[in-house]
Amino acid sequence: MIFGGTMLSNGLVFARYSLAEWIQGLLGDRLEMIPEWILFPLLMLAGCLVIIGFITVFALFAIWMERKVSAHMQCRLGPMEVGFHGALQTIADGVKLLGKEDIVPRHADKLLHYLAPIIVFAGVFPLFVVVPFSEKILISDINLGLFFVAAVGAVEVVGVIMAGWASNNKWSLFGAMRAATQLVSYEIPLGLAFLTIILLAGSFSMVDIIHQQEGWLSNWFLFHNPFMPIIFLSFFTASLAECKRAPFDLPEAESELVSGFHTEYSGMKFSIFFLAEYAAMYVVCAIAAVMFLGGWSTGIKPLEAWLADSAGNPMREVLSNTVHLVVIVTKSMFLVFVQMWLRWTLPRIRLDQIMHVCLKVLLPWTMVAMVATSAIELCWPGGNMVLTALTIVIWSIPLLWTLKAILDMTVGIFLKFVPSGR
Amino acid sequence: MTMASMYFDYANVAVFFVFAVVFVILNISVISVILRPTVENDQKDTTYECGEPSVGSSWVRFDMRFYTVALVFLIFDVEVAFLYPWAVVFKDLRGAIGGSATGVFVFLEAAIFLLILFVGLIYVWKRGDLDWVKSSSAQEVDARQRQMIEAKDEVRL
Amino acid sequence: MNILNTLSILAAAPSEATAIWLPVFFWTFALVSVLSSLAVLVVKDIVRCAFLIMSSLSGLAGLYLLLGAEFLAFTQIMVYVGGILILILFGVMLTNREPLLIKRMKATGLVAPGVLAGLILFTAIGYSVCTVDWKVTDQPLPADADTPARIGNALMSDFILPFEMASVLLLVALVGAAMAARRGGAEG
Amino acid sequence: MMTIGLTHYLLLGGLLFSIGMAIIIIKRNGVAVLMGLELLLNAAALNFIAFSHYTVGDVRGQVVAIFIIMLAAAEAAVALAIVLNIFQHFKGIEVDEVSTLRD
Repeated sequence: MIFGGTMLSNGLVFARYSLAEWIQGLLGDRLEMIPEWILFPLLMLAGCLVIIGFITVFALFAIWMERKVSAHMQCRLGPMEVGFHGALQTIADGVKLLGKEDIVPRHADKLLHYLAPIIVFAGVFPLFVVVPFSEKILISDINLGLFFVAAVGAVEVVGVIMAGWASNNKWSLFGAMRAATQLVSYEIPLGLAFLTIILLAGSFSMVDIIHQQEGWLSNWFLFHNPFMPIIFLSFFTASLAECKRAPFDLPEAESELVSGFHTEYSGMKFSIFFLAEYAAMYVVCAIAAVMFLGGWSTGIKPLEAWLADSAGNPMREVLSNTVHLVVIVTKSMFLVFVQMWLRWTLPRIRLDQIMHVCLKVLLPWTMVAMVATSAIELCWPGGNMVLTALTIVIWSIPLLWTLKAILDMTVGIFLKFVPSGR
Repeated sequence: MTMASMYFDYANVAVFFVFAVVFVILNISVISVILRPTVENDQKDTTYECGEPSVGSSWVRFDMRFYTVALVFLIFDVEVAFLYPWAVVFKDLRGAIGGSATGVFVFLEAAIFLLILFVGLIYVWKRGDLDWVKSSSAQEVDARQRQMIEAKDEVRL
Repeated sequence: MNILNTLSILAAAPSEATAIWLPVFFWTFALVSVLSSLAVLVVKDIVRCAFLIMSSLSGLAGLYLLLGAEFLAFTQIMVYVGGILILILFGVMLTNREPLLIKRMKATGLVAPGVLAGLILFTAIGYSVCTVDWKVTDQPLPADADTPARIGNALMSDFILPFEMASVLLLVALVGAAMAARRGGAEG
Repeated sequence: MMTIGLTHYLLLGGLLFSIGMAIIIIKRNGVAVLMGLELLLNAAALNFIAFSHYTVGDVRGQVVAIFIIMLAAAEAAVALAIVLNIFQHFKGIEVDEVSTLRD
C-alpha cells in the first residue's frame, strides 16, 4: 500500500530531472541563447508542476488509504467498486466535484469568500519548497528552512478565519473561531520543538539537519537524550492539531458543526480546501521525519557509507537517491498512517480540553524539555552514547506497554472471527 | 551563502506562491466553470442552517476567552521568534568541549529569558485565565455581574 | 552536462537574472503594501481593513527579504500575519456593538485634516530623504550574509540588556493585557 | 527599470508612515487606529533595515527591527485589551467619543 504510492511519487519527482533534460535535448546548443532571466523561472515552474503532481497523487492515494484504514479498523471493507479494491474511487469523486455547482450564499462577503481557498492553498503549497525527498531531489534547501515552515505555516489560519467570516453562516464562523484558536495555540509547542532541533543541529536548513543524523540509528535526534521523545510527542500532537485531524478535528466536527469553516463551500472550492489539508498532512509528517527520524537516512551506517561513495559512479548516485527517496517517503507515510489510525482510536475532544492540553500540558513540558536538552547539549556536546542508551531504555517501557495493549486488542479482535471449532 | 543564492532560493518560493494562486484561480474560475452546470435557484443561495430559514446574521460577538488565548499565543510567539537566533548560534558559542564560560553564559541568558516568561505563564494559569470552563465560584461572580450590567448579545460557544 | 548543475553554478554568482528580477519584485512588493494600506483608508468594512493590513505587512516582509533580512521577513510573517492579525480579528469580533451586522465603521469626520497631514508629512519626509547625502557603502551586506547567526551573536553580545528587557516587557504585556481583558470580560 | 537604491526604500517608508498617520487621524474605530499604528511601526522598521543594508552593512539595524516587532506585538496586546475595556464601558469603540478618563 505504502510502496505503491512511493513508486508513483518516485516517478513524479524524477520527472523534474527528466523535464530539465528534455528541455536541454530539445534546445541543445540554443540553450545559451535563452536569457537566464527567462530560463530560471521556467525551471522553477517545472519544479512547481512536479510538486503539484505529487500533491495530487498523494491526496488521491491518502484519501483512498484513509477510507481503507478506517474501514478495516471498523471491520468493514470500504470502497470496493471502482477499480481494484476501490483504488479509483477518489478519482471518481474528484471528477464528481469538478462537475459540482459553485454556490455562494447570498449574504456572504463574496470577495473574501473567493479569496479564502486561495490563501489556504497558497499557505500550504510553498512549504513544499523545503520538503526534502533526497539529497538531489529537493526544490531548494533554504537557509532558513525550519523557520520558513514555522512562518508560512501560520498563514493558513488567516484563510480559515476568512472562509468562516465570509460565509456569514453560524456554523462556519464557529468552526473558524475554533480553528483559529486551536491553530494559533498549537503553534507554540510546534515552535518550541523547532527550536530544540535547531539548537541540536546548529542550523535551520533541512539538509543540514538530516546530515547531522546520518550514521547509525542512534544518531537520530529522537534518541538524542531522554527528553527528545517528549518533544517528539508534543510535536506530533501539535501537528495533528495543525492539520485539524482527529482528535483535534473540532473545527470541522461533522456531527456538531456540519462541516465547520467550509460549510458554505462547494465544488472546486471545497476540493481545494481538501487538497490543502492533505498536502499539509504530508508536509508535517515529512518534517517530523526530517526533524526526529533522520530524514532520508536509513539508520544503517555501512549502507549509508556505501551509498554516499558514489564518486564516478552515476548508477550508484541514482540508486542512492532512490533509496533515500523511498526511505523518507516511507517514514512520512508511516506517520500519515498513524494520524489516520488515531482518528479511529481517539474520540474528539472538547474545546476546553484542547486548550488544556496545549497550554497546561504541552507548553510547560516542551519548555522544560527544551531547556533540559540545551543543558545536556552544553555538558555533552554532540550527543552521548550513554544518554542515547538511557533514552531507549526509559522509553521502551511505555512503548512496549503500548505495543502489548495493541497486540492484546488485535489478537482479541481476530479471535472473535476465528470459528470456535464446534 | 551569497546574496544571489539567497535570492535564488526565495525566487523559488515566489514562483511557488504565484503558482499556487494561479492554480486555485484556474480551478475555481476557469476549469470548473466550463464543466459545471449553473442552475439559478433562489433557495440555493440561502445560508445553510440545517434546513431552517436562517435567523439573523452570523456576524455575532464572541466570547472574551478567545481573546485571552490569542493573547497568550502572541506573547509566546514573539518569545519563540526571539529564541530562534539564540538556538542557531548556541552550538557555535557553547564551545567545542562542554562547559565553556561563554556556553554557560549563553545558556543562562536564554534560561533567564524563558524563566521570566514562565512566571507570566504561571501567573495567568493561577489567575484562571487559561481555564476555558471557569470555576463555579468565578461563574457565580460573572453571573452576578451580568445581572447588574445588561449584556444580552453574547454568544457562548 | 546536467542543466540543474548549470543552474546551481549560475545561482551562486550574481547574474543578469537578479538584475532583471530584483526591480520587478521591489515594485510588486512596494505596490502591494502601498495600495493595500491606501485601501485601508477608503474601505469601510473593518474586517476587510484587517485583511488589507495583513497584505500590506506581507508586502513589507517581501521587501525585507530583498534587503537581505530573511530572518526579519519570516519573523514579520509569523508575528504579524500569524499573531497580531488574529488578535485584531478577535478584537473586531469582540467589539461588535450589536449582534446584527454592525461591521461598517461610522462615517468619518476628519478626512480632510487626515489627508492633509499625510500629504504634508510625506512632502517633508520626501524632501529630507532626497536632499540628505546618505553615506551608502560599497559593500551592502557581507557576501556570506548568514543573517540569523549574526543576529544571534549580536543578541548575545551587544544587545544582552534589551534581550532580557524584552522578556520583562513581554511579561508585563501578558500580565497587564490578561488583567485588562479579564476585567473587560467580567463586565460583559 | 532602474536600479533600486536606498532612496527608494526610504521614500516607501515615508509614504507608508504618512498613510499610517492619515489612517490614525481619519478612522474613528479604535481597532482601525491600532492598524494605523502598526503601519507606523513597520515603516520605521523598514527604514532601519534599509539603513542596515545600505549604509552600515551590519545586522544591528535588523536587531532593532526585531525589537520593533516585539514592541508592536506587546503594544497590540495591551492596546486591544484597553479597546475591549473601552467597549465595555462606553458601549462603543469610536475613539472621539471616549472623552472622560473616569466616571
